[in-house]
Amino acid sequence: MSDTATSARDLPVPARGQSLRFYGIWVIAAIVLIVLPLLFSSGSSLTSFSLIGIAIIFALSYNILLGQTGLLSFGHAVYYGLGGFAAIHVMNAVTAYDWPIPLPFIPLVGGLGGLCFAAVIGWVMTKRAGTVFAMISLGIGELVASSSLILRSVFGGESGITTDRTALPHMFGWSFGPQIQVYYLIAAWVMISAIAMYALTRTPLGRISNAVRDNPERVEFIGYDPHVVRYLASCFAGLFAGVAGGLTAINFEIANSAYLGAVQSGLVLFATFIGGTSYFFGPILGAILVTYLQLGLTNLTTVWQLYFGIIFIGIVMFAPGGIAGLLMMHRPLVRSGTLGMVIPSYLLALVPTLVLVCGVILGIETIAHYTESQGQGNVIALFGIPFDATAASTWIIAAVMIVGGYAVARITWRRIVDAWDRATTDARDRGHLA
Amino acid sequence: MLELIVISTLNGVLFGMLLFLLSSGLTVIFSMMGVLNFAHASFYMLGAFFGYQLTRWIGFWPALVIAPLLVGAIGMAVERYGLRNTHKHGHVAELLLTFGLAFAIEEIVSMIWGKSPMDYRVPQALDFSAFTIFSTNYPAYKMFMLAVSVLIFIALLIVLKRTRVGLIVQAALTHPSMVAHLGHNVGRVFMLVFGVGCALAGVAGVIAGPALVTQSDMAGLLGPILFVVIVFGGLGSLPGAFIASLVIGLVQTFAVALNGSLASLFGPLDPSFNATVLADIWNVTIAQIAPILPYVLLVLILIFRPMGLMGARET
Amino acid sequence: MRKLIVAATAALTITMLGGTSYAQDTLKIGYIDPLSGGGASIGEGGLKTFQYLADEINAKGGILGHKVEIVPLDNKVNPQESLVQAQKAIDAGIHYITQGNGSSVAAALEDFVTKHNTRNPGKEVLYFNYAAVDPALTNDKCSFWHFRWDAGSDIKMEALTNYMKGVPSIKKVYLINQDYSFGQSVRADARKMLAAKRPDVQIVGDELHPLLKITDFSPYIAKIKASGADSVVTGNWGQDIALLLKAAADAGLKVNWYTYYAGGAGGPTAIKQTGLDHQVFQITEGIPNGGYQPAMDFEKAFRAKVNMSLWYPRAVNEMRMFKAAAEKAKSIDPVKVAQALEGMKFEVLDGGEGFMRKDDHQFFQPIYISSFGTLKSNEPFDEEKTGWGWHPVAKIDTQQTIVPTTCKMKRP
Amino acid sequence: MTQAIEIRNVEKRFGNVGIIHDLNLSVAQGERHAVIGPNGAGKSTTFNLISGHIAPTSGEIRLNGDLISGLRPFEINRRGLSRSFQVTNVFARMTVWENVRCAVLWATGQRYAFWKNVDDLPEVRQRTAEILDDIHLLHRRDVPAGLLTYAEQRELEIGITIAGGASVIMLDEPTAGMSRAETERAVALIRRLTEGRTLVIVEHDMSVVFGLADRISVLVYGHIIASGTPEEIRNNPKVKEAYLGEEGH
Repeated sequence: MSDTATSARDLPVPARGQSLRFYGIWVIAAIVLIVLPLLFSSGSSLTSFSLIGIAIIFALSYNILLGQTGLLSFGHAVYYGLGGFAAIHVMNAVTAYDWPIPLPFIPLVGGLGGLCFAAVIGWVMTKRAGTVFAMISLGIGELVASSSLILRSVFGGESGITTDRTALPHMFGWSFGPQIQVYYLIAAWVMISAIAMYALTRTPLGRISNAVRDNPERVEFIGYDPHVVRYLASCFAGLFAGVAGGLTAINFEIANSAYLGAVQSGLVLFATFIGGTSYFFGPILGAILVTYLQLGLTNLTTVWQLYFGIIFIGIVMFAPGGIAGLLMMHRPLVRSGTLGMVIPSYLLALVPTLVLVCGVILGIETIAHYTESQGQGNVIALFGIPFDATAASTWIIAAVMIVGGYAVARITWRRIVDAWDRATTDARDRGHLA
Repeated sequence: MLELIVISTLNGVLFGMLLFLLSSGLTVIFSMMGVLNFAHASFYMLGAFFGYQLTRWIGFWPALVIAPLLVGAIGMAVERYGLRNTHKHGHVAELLLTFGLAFAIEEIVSMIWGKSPMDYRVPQALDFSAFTIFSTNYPAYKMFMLAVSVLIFIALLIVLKRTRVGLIVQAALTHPSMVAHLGHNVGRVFMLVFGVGCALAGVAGVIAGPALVTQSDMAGLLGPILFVVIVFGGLGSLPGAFIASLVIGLVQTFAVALNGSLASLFGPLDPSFNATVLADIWNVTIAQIAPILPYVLLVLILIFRPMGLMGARET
Repeated sequence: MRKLIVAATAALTITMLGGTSYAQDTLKIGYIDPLSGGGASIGEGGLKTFQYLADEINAKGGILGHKVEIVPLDNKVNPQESLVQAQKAIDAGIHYITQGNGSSVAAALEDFVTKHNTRNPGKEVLYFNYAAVDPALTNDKCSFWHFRWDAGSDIKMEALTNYMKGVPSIKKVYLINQDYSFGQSVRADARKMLAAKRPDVQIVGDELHPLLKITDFSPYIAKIKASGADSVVTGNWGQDIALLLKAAADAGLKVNWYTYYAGGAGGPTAIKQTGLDHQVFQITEGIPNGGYQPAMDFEKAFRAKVNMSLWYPRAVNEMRMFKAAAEKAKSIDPVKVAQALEGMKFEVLDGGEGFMRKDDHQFFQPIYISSFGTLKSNEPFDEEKTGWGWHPVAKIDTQQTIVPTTCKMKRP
Repeated sequence: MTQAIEIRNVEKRFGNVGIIHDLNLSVAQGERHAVIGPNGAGKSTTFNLISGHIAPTSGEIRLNGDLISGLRPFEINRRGLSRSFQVTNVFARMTVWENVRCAVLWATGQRYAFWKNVDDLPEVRQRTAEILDDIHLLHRRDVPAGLLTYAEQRELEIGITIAGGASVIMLDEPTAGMSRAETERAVALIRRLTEGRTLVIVEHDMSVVFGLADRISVLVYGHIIASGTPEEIRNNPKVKEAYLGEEGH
């Protein structure tokens, strides 16, 4: 799904195996989505899967901006939130006036809500690109979030607007009361949206968006107005973000101003960037990981925000392609069969790196507990081992692990670089790298 | 009425100058390096917390000098070990780095100092009222803030436009290789610029800390409005930031002073419109929407003058 | 690849979210409040309070022999997150949840619990609200499954205005509130009730300002000053009250402040800084220096063990009353406990009788007006190590706090 | 017959500094026209003015008789004028194939279509393949443009410029930084690709200029001091004095 991968399909006669593999991925994805709740059927898993599904659509929609068009937005949650409110209002209207609209179509309403707002405000926002666009999106995000508290009749103040999803006309005899039914609804929309957004990357507009991302100035000299391209891209991003918002509204049966806020915008940026913006599936990985971290990490540590920050900084500095970028780096090696040359150095680096990571975690948790609890409840249970935050030994262990781990890890990292160089040289010799 | 106008003007200028104190560092970094430092408000927060801590240990005046230096040093470290490596991936990557940094700094601060507000007080020497106008006292400390902001503005203008250092810095931005050939270390120039920008935020933090609330969420509260100021003023323009700060400060304070709403202007709305959007808009007072006015200004300036008030640089 | 990752994630999710098992004989109460981020200090305080209360109950043999356990669940004051946590709690077999911070969270939870109980008969969940004061929770949105121990903002205003009725020196009142549902209800109630009880009092200003967005309150102070007000009534909390008072002190404004939340975390520190000695008043259901011996003993023991002052006397009432109701119903079944709670009378921590009104599940209790400043010799408790503390000014009896409700309760 | 490009009394000032003053130039249909002049004479500014990159302070520019001064670059491009850049200006993260294909899209009427599969457009594919074949980059089609060699990037630059099928092609120093052999190859390429079209070229290499151009204009300090056939220019005393400097004396 990378640029290089798709262009392989541009060959005058696309290879049959290629397209089979291509459709195969989607079919497998669909099967996974169907089977998942059968394997893990507890209420919490269903809730988690539902949230992850929504996060996937949201992150993919964000990547239309960031990855495809090169627009860094700090206010993407505006579309998501407005989509959610549109969905809630229509759901309430359907209930009140007995319109014949069943629940499964409500996300579309959310999408239209996001699209409408993008169509109106997007023209102004997309006048500028780059860092200016980022600041503008931040400002617009604040504007809408603040206004939502003033326009009470629409946004319901800070307590928001509630609805009852079971009151809508039923479809296939499903009431959508039980979470499992909502999960399948979300799963269906994940498939529809993902396919639609993938298709979008393969249209003339999608390709021109890439060109605008790479070099907006040059685009003007091949007949395209980059402003229009950015505008259209933001409309599509708004549409799918709205779908995600509509699904959230169905899932929680409530929409409130927290949907529109900076936290939500920040999370989607995290998910998309950590997953990787250069590949279509990057944001999917990111959405799964970040939602999972958000649900799990917050119960394990109170300073989860610090870990988020550190992970993010690490990705920006050392792997700007995100997780997807890291994975895809290995593809030429896999193809040329030289992957085996780097694996041993990875394994070797794993041990000291893990020690380093554990040291950092221990250090952070120790400080956090030391300052937060002042005097009581100092025992941290980390990896099942109890540590006393006030004991000097804990601090020393953490320090030793960090310093020692780093010293050793550095050596092993150099080995990785060497091994990597050798493997890529081999791969190039075998004709699998440009 | 006169009373309200005079006092609002004074308050507006005071608030505007505080905004400028904050946005000057941001603008300096952007105009020199093209980097938009998302973590700028976090450096401001660090300044406030360092200022608070050092004030307790060694007093306010030494803290006013040392805290910004510390913040500047942290800023230089960030440039040296973070931004410099990210530079090759472009300005958006740099912006993202500082975005992550803002998260981390906020959490580290609340880890060390906790989440409650600090008891950070105005120094004794400035804890009196400077003058009284229409029976409202003006604390000497606010006058001090005003003086510092004006001083920084003038000093920055002089340094950037009139001194050799400023010339080298500006040349380093446009022609890095040429400047390097002339024997200047471009990397060090950038590091210093970033450090100075952060130190300016640190100064703002030390000074604003006692006047506002020193708390671990103070960065998030001021961050967005700072970006409005610099976009409104024109990215990278110091005079632009100065004017924008004043405009936004005055607009906000005057809006608060006014009680008008559409309802008071045109009479109450027909009750049949109750609980509609129209009623919300009709009855909202200007004072209520004061804090969102900067964002409205942002949208307006984008429609009519996308490069900002004094902006020249197209991005 | 993707399948692998999804599967791995799912497996991890299960181990992390659903893996905890609880002993059958414990009675778990899900505590859903912020434990990370900006509101964490408040949430931690509440958690310690509830854990202390659970220990107190367990020391006396628990509830009907069941050991009480508080399960902390971090909601980051986000309604959606709260619903996820509530779902998590329900999956872990929890039938009682308690929450306090944020009316938006409360509204979402109340709605969620009601829907859950309708859709899952036999698996009912009760929601005990100890601090969210939006009147709507016991009026338009009222639910059989929701009980509130804190006085709604209208009740507090009823108490405050009943106090003001007897203070002739109050002549010009200025209202300044945060622009959201709570601030608006404070403002509306103040106007309505003052007009009814003290028609001679002039409302010289009525301000709504955006929530947690103002960094400099001097323009507002200028307006208050220009209005000639002698008293200000405000529902502001958090930094909005701290900054407001700070700006007032800077400008030398001399008025009396009638507040809902000046005593919240950080508030006492801010008041001490401004030097507004006994000019800031607070409306609460109990105060440390109230003079009622059992309450003062409790406060002393609590401070000694938990190292904080008792922010939530209502939490004490909540937990003790829960125990009483379960014992009355001879069951910990949520439906039976709920029925037992309805209309129940109870001797509150700070003395005097309160009752849980059956019509809307609002608890009514005596309300105190207190002022913050230098302490008298018989007032042992200060706040946040400032050396200043709350001094009782007036006690409003339960009967003086009763307000009507529009609740049309749907019972199972 | 209308001129392909007609520039009348164009002036461009940046603040108080006049870069271009009283610029007059006309290029006939099908003509190969070179603009030469010393460094800083305003050649690139002239290109930027014609292509819409910057707007003139005063004066008018016509393309095939239509007024285009003040229009945006994409509007001018849609009217049939395409330009290349002095510094390589390609879409670095996209493949060679995609670079050229993007340049073909508008001309084949795809506009901002989001309902068509870009791989499923026979006309686009056909033209892209032809252009790639023309610029000898078909074998590098799947390589990201950022990874090409310098000479290859220059060829791609030309490919993108001509891909839209514009009737007027403007090339800004197409052979800058190339070796002798590469230059010859590039000139042959330019000659072949611009067959039947109007070409305006800025070039420093005089052998390229005199070998390629039908007419030459000499720009000095933002003003055209002479225009004519290579022969006329070679013998023009003003040119000798102003441009060739010492050699003229």
